[in-house]
Amino acid sequence: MSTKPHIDQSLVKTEEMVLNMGPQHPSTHGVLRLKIHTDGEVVSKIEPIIGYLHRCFEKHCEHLGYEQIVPFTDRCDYIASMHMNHGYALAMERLMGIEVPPRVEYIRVIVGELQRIASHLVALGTFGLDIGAITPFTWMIRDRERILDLFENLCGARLLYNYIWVGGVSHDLPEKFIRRTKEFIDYFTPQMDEFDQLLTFNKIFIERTADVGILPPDVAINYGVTGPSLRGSGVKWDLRKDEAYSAYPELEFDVPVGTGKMGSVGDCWDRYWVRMLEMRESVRIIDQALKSIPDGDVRAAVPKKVRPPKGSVYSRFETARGEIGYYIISDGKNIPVRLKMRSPAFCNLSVISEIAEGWMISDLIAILGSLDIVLGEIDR
Amino acid sequence: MSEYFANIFYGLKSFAEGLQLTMRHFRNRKDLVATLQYPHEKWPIEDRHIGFPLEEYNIIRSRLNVDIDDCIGCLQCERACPVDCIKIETIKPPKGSDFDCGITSNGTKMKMLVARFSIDMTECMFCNLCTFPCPEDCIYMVGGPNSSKHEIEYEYASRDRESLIFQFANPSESDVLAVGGENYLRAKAGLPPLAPEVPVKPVETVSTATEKPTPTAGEPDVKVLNGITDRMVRATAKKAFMAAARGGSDLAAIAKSIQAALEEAGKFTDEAKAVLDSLAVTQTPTPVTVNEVSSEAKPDIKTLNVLEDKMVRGMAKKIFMAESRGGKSASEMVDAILAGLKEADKLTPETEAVVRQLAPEVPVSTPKPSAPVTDFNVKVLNGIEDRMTRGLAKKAFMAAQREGKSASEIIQTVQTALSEADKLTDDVKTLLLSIGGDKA
Amino acid sequence: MNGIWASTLDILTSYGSMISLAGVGIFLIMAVNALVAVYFERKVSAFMQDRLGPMEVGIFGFKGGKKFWGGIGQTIADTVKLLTKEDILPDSADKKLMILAPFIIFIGAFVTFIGVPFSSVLLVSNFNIGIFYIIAMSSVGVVGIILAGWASNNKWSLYGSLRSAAQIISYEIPAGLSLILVVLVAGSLNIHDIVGWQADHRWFIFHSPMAFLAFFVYFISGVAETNRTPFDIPEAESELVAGWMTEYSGFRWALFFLSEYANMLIVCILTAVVFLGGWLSPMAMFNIFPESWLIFDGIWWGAFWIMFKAIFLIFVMMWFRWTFPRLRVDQLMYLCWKVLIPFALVNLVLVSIWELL
Amino acid sequence: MDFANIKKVLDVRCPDLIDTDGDRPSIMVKPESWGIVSNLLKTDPDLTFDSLMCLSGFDLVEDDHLGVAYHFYSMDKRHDLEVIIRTPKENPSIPSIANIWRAADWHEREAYDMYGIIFEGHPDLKRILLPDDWEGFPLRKDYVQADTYQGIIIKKDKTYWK
Repeated sequence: MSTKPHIDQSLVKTEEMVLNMGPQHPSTHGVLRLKIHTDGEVVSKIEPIIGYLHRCFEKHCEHLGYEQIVPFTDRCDYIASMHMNHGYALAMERLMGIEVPPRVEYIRVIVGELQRIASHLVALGTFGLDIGAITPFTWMIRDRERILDLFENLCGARLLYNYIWVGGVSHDLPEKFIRRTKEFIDYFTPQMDEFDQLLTFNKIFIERTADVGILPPDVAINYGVTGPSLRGSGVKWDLRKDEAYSAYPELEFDVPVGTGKMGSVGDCWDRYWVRMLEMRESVRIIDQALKSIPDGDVRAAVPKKVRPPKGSVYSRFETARGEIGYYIISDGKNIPVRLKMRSPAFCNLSVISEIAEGWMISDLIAILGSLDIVLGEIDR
Repeated sequence: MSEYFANIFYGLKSFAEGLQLTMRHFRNRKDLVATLQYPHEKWPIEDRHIGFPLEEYNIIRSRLNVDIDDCIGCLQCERACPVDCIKIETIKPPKGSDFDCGITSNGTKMKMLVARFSIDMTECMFCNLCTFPCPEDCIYMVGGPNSSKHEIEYEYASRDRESLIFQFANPSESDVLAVGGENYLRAKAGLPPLAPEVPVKPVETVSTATEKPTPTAGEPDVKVLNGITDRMVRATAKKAFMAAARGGSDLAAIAKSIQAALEEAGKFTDEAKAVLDSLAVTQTPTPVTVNEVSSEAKPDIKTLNVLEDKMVRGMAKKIFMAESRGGKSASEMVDAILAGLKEADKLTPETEAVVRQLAPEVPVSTPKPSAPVTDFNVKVLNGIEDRMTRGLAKKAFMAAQREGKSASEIIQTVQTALSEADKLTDDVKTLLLSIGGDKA
Repeated sequence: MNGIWASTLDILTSYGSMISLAGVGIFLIMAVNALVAVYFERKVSAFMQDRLGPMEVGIFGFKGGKKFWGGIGQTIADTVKLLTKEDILPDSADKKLMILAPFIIFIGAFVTFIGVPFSSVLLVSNFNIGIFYIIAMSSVGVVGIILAGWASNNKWSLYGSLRSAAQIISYEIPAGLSLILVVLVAGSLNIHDIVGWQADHRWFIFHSPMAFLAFFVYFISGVAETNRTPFDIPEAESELVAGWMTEYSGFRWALFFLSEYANMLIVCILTAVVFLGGWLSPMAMFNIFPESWLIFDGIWWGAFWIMFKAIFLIFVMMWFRWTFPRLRVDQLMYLCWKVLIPFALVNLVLVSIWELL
Repeated sequence: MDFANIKKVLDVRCPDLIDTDGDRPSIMVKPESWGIVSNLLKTDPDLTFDSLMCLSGFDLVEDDHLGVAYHFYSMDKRHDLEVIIRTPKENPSIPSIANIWRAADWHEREAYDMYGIIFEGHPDLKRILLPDDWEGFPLRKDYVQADTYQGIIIKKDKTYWK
């Protein structure tokens, strides 16, 4: 009669499994590779490895004229390239001290807010896709197409515009643009309620995102997280309000902040909800800007040869993903000595190893989706 | 316990809402469908959603196109392109030759013949920066507002890379020869440039015969420094040469200053020394032999590229490859291609001319003597020392010349422009007077 | 002459051939069901997402409707593609097991069809333990899934298969409990007796509020058993790429697909038979029509009604897929063990009391 | 508060460690004293630079020194500061501030990756954008591009172009 076999737990060797999520993975929003140590479903260590989409943007800039860099800034954050252009133009105008006519400021605000809506639609759509809801993604992409059609009428391109130049914009508004944008806004407002009804207040979606990946405000500031992800953690910080540039001081809008409505402050649901509210704010801004757009020549202040004086500038701009910074050193020639682009997604991504440890794999995907990263601008 | 049930009821309520919403989309799909069935419905379609009709397009970003007869070869678009996908080669008729390069559609007279204008659409990033600086608006993207000249053509995909390189300029044989570009043709056909009996103006850049008040015997020619193979060394040498030449010193002084510049930059290779010695010794600029001696004239398949008709070109190339694999000589190759084309009755006289080109006989045309005479053009202002003022002066000069003013009026506008920018120092004024003076 | 006929006849009626005839029949039903269900699913999902779905591929030039229902030949084209596509077996994978796995899953679905009725007569064999047989056979597929996940030697597939095993096994309990409730009331495991009971009384779904709840419990656990959203965690596109099916391609992948849609059909037909009165026509139940009227009964109408109810339930399953996001594994377990099973047990108790009254 | 009194506060706290050139609102710090100054910037009650906006390396050719430009910002005091540190090109090394501002962690790795500046005390200083076995530091002005990287030709051959 053999005695019951006694299994000594210490002999049962369980070890962590090392998994490579990426660089080809459906939900890493681009070529990001996450080296994950998991034991069972729970993720114990994450090491993001980036650089698969590195196209030496900064090295290129050291061989290009200042006006030739604009199409290259497009290609960094290809989902919100109007913002990249505008950020670059803002930095150069500060360096060269160019005063831009008010009509250009209003056009830049309208176009910037349309681009913010389009970028948020992609961000929220793919976030829903990561959680498993496929229909909201297709609805959001359908609405984004209309914005891209508007941009196509404006400057001919749908994704990479090369539209906002140093000192102005490349083309004036076509005559039916304002009416068409009005049409789009009236069409788009009820659609946002549909997204809420289908996804935002869906019990499974709340179950999957509330209280998941909580980002405390001080950790966010310490990691340099900016944009909707920072506002999701309750920090009321928006460059359009705090460092008012362009025509934003004349337009009134408010800055949505995460309040922990469905879970705790700073969880995935809050970041999602802040982006959803921001889209409504953008609609409000566009409404006001369309009514009060002044007249004037858009290429009045565009210099023939862009030659900034010797010196350096660091300027920040609020893109859809966060705060983009351009540090430009120039020595009077027509090519920059050094152009550093501080990309928001670069810092937003670095926070994932801090907040996603201890959660399960499906939550890791949800947290990554809620941070809304674009690999083009991370790898530059 | 109640929170447990509250959860369940909230869940059921939100499920019901969601389901009801997707059912609504399922039911009235007629007006909500957003798909564009590509092969049947072409973009842009009427206002089903915010699609725009064609003529409302302010600008379009599809393929680049060039009206070559409007192009004055100013290379502005080539300079504006961030990815260098535009290549233009122009041939300038030698001074005083009566060759008329033609008039563009909005009236500016063309000063050179555009021999090659090719855009590599695989490199182009559609940023549209090239269409803005063009003075004649002859480079534009097809479709949209330009659809009167070219309807939207966004389906130009192709199987091989070569056909994505669009060649816009196709100058006829006679024009190129008339402009004195036979060196250009020979370079294209991979042959060594002609050994000039009489100093022929080299093809690309206008020789910088510096207009010094006291022209020395044989003006030193910067082309001599082409002999130095290393690009960096040659660049510093040339810079030193230009500075010295402008300073009016003679040949030996120029050689010394170049040598100094090279040594100071630590680039004084022995090859540079050899070239400098040859410069100092011989007065007349002897063209140094081309760097790499091109091998015996091998017939090149590229010459068949000129054939217009795709079918003919394909067949000719096929036979050419067959023959060259067989190791035949050029003339046998030509006969074989001609025979092949004849029995496929595709042989037209001009295709025969192109095929004949494969085995060119010794060119018989003699280069026309060029009469160096200093006519009145912008080079006159090279004398001004300071780079900024010279730039300003030249700009004013070109502007005035384009309006077709007479010589003295041009000098007048240059003078006013300089005085406005308070750059009109007295030595500049004397120089202007000396040029303006002996003309009046 | 009649010699040949006679011999073929008695071959046909001999015992061996009857089985193979039924086998071919079931395989045909599974194939046709897969074809139609895939096309139907792509169209349903398209319309719910404001798109058109497949519109281009037709059969012999006939493309189907112009406006919305085009592209009929799409699934046939897909099947041909799957059959002719190269079937890759990664070299580090365990070849034999990997080849075996899809057939086990297919057998799991194939064998269950024996007990599934398509009309009062159209039944391969009328077991007197019908329901019990079906529940037992539907858990055969799990073995194949685990085998597939393990054999393809890919960490993600292993994750997918283990998740799927946990899910299917744990959702069989609420399914079983709610079926026991029906058997308890109808008094027999045999399908005919159950439908017979519903013919005498009323459809089981209206039998009592508890039975109504049992219908939902069974249907939800049926959705979970076939790995459909909101429970499609094993082959979650965004996390595990395609779960245990990642390394498969070509014919073997087609087998997986076939058995997934077969399982869906089984669950829906079973729900229809047990809760919605199988081949009984809805008119019969309300018996407000006078006896003489044609109340669409009989074998062929029975088959129509059972398929109509099953297809409606399949549509509801698809409707779920394109509306809900995906649950996390622990939430899935929570739902099963903390919600469905307690409800099923309480139903059982209450129904038995209900029966006593 | 604006740059003037930031400078005043800094002069009081750490007397001779910082110097400014002309009117530009930026301070120059020597690498050795950067540890002290950086601590001060973060912890000092009326400076509280709690967010590091941007950290960028640069290579101005003239005095063959590499440099790093830091841009700090204080969320509650709403003021910003630019700090520039120069190190010789032979062995560029700057003390790391990764454990004070976590944002600096990746930016320092990028500066190392592009310029070869060693940040002592950095948790794991290795290349972030380029593959780990890449030789040379690309953004330096005297960087010569290798022809092939593990057999893959880097230079673009435009022979078809002639």
